Amino acid sequence: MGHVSTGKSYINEEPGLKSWFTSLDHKRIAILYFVAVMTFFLIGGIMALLLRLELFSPNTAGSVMEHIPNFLRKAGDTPADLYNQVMTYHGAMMVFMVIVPGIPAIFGNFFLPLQIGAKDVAFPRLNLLSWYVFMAGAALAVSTFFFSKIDTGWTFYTPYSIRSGTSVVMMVVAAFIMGMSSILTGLNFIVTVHKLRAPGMTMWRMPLFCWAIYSTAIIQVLATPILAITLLLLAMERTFGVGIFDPKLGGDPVLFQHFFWFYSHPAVYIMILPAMGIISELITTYSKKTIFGYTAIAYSSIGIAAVSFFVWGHHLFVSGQSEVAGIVFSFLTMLVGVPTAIKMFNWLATLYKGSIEFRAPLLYALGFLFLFAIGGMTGVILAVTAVDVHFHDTYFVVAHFHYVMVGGTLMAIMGGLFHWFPKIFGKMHSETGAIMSWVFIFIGFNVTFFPQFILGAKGMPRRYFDYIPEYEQLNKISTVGSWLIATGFIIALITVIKGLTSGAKAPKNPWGSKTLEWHAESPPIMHNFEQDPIVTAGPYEYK
Amino acid sequence: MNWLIVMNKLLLAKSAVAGTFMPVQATEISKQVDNLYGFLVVVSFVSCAILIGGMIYFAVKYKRKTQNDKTAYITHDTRLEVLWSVIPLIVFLLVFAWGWIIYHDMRTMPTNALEIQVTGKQWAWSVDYKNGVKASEVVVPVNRDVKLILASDDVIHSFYVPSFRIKQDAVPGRYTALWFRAEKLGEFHVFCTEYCGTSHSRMLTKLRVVSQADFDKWLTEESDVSGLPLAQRGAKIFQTRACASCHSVDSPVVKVGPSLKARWGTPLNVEDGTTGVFDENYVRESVMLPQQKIAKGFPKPSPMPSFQGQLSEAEMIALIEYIKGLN
Amino acid sequence: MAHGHNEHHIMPLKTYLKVAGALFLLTFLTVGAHVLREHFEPFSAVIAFAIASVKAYLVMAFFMHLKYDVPSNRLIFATGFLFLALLFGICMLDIYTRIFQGNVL
Amino acid sequence: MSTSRLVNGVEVASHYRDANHQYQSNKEGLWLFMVTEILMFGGLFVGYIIFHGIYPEMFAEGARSLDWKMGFINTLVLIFSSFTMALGIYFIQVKQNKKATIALAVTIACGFVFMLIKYLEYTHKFHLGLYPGRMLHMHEGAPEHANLGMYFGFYYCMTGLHGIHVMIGMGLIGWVMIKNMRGDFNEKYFTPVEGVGIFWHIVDLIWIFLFPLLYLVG
Repeated sequence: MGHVSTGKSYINEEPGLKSWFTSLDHKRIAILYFVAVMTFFLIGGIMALLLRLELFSPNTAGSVMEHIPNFLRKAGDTPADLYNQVMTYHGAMMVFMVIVPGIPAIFGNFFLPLQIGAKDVAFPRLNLLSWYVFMAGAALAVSTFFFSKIDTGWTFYTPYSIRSGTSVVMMVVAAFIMGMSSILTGLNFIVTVHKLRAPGMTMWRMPLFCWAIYSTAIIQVLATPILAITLLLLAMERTFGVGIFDPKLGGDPVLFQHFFWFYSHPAVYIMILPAMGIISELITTYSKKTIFGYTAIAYSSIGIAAVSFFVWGHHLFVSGQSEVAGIVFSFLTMLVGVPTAIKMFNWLATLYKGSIEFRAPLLYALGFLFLFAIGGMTGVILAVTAVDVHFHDTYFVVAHFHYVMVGGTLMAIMGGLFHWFPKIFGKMHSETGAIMSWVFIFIGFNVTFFPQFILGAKGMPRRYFDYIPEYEQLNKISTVGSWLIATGFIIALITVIKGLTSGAKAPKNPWGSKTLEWHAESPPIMHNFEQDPIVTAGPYEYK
Repeated sequence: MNWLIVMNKLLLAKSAVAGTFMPVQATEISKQVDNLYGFLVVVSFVSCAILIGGMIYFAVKYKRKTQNDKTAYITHDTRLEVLWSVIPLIVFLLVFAWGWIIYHDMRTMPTNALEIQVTGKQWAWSVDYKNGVKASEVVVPVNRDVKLILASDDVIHSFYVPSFRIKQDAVPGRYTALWFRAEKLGEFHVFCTEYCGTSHSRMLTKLRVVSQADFDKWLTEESDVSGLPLAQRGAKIFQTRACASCHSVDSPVVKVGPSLKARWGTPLNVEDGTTGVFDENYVRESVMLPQQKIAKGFPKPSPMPSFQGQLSEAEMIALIEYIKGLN
Repeated sequence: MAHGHNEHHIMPLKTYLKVAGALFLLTFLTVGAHVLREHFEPFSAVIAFAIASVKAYLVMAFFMHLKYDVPSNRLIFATGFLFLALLFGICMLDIYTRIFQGNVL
Repeated sequence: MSTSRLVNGVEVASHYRDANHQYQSNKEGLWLFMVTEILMFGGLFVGYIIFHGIYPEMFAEGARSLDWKMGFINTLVLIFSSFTMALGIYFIQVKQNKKATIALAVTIACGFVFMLIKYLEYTHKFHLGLYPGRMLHMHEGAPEHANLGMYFGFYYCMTGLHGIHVMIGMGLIGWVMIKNMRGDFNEKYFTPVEGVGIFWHIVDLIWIFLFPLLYLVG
């Protein structure tokens, strides 16, 4: 690109494995997160396949869980117990160890400073510390596997979690520790956005990915402390029988649900907002067109972050919450639908009169729009009190949140990965491989989860180890779909590995994108930019 | 106007969609829920069609032709943006209000309803009628308001009848309630929908809707079990106490606890290494104090609840007689 | 960075002494009100928390220098209390409407 | 990556423009962290108030077993320590670092006194068998309310978590005190002291509300 590169980059500037684990560079820390999160994703994914395999047919024919080797089992665990454990690990790992840290800690860490023209995040030491804290929590969570396991579901509802004979306290402490990591990351990003923007990079010139990460960070800081105290109280409850959440001792299990969802509903937006940020980037880049309604999308990120704190009670419509509270929450939930709709229409309008290039990231972005439209609308269905009474805790809910979390967040992660792969690793990946992975994941996803809407409508409850025969056919289809998804991810993995080992050297800006990270070398040097950037225009000036 | 035609079409589509894939509509409420759901599905379908259809249309139409394609520079359009904020908002508020009306009906208990006490415990429902009849399934008369008062012995359960579109958590430490008025005769599934441990997925029972005459007959018959032979009485207790959710009786398959098929009189290996015989005293002890002698290979502590103080001696004898008969 | 090079505001020692004095005084006042609480019922709790709030304000404004800090930091700190109020408000809404809803049970 | 340079006697990390830039960023990070502290303790307060509303008599019984005089002394001790903490920063600002060290040392001493009184209170409770939750086992008489353990659950949770914060705060003050003795701070650079100070005031702030909540209102 008419520019002499020194060949130095953040990857090779400091040699040796040890330098990676002590590095304060935000890009290296992002890579550390990337490796860790992808490992947990693999484990969580295997668990998911196991669950689907179990549900391939009703239990009369015997259970897949019987084939789990003995050293992984607690004495006396029935197949149903094993299923419940796998179900819990799948949920807890995917939530706390994959999707919540996923985009912010990997892509946020890597690209937030690059996109706003900063040399690093505000607190590099804290950033590295967050990774270690996260790993400590994750290690503790995984180690429950070698103690009494955990079978409460990722929601830890009392009083079941008080009575369960599994390592609930350990898991709860692990989630607490990972929560601390999440808080520190969020705090770091907020200050980075406030204070480290390059000269000329006003808030309203920030790429929308930064707005999304910023909104997410606000939720992380404000919501996670409540989870922390809730989990501590649960640990107290188990060790001392304090009775705050235990009805036997005069406590209120519904209050636990309030406290839990005060965090966990906003956490849903911790999972999806950054994904929306990535989609904004992908759609403008590959349609070579400025984003439609920049201000509206930015405000809607903040709007979603704010309203997300007011809607948690829609998880409690049939829990014994009062009718008044149910109505209030249903109303407020409707309000969160509006900024989401705004985003969807703005992305659509961005495609209008663009010059759309069908690369894998764009396909992932379109896949996102497709799946998120379905996930979002079924979300509205579930927010309507009377209808939710029927659908609550059925497979309809399972399908809905997978459409949002997997169809949304995971599609965005994959799209972001192939979009930024040349920037992160300085090598080009195979376009065919990336597109093939999309085909399998997209089709597989719909085959897996669309039947679950119907199962839910027919009344099949979630977290069921076994089901009545009339649900068999749809379950079979769903299981077959899960194999397609797995194939897609294997293709993606091969594509990534091949790109890493034998990819051609990536140019600075292979996709012709306008945001600031593409002005840095591929891969970027230690301090990101050769010369401190000065920003004079908005992020998407495709004229 | 065109709008009217569109609205009319939507309403028609709605009633066609209502009930698609849904279980039988066995109550008035379930029809209302399905109508609202049908409307939501149509709205969802329309909005997905706009979004996804638009997306595919644009993607094909504006496919990149050359590397130097000129693109339009459109930053925003306030009128459009207001439009697609306000229209969804109106739709959302509409369905919210509609949902509220039905939800309010669901949550408002009728007066003069037939009250039945339903208690969840790991992992069975027990149903108590006013006249003292205890059952493991819910039997109700058709076309009559029925109010279920829910309670739980241990953890949270949730009482769900898909065909009635009703669901309510049974929360330990307090009472919750739900009501319905069944309009169809027949048997309907009852599921537990709040995760409650090992046999959560087997915490099923039936809700049987019968005519008023059959209901009265059933209630008297049930209250008059003392005339039955011992083993039949035992079978009844075995059923009402939901022993069958953990112990199989017709095959040696292990559900949660040991199968009782052809078990009587066989030698016994206790988990602590001692041995014995599966006899009257062992059965009695296992029912009253399940943690005492856990059969080898089964979880410790045993998930079996203690029935101490819940079963009378007469009932215990009947139960033992029934188990004897399984050989 | 409203303060330019003069970023650290220095409060005179006298102000610290005054604030500390006020805090001690208010603490005695709290205890005094507690001892004489029979005379104040049913407002004794309100009085105790009103005094505590004044004390909290003094600590935040002067000891924590929030009075002289940039507005954004004041806003950030206030957000914490705001969201706490939210959690409290809605939990109370549920629990109290649960108690008073006659039609369910 | 964090290489740093010296600007006017202040070490400035390379990703900051100048000392003030760095200072303002650190300060904002600190305040954000304090928000999480407030929210975490706040969750406990919300739980306490809700259950106080449900079981007022039980809470009154629990509060009667506390000695408000102990709480009162501790309040005074903490307020005084907050004052000396603020003085510590003041003295660094006016270049009297020796006096600052003394002020910080007094603050730590106050922390010790606070923890000592807490220790006495705790051991007294243990002596009476007033443990949290199901471990509650009064040696004399029986509790009037069966779930009195919940009150002590809250009591130990809240004061315990607060106590942990006091100890962390003491450690942090010790750290900045040593740094101050080594001459790491001057009137231009004392961000760690300020941060630790804000943390310590938060600890004080929480106690200002805990005292009436646990000891007085009950």
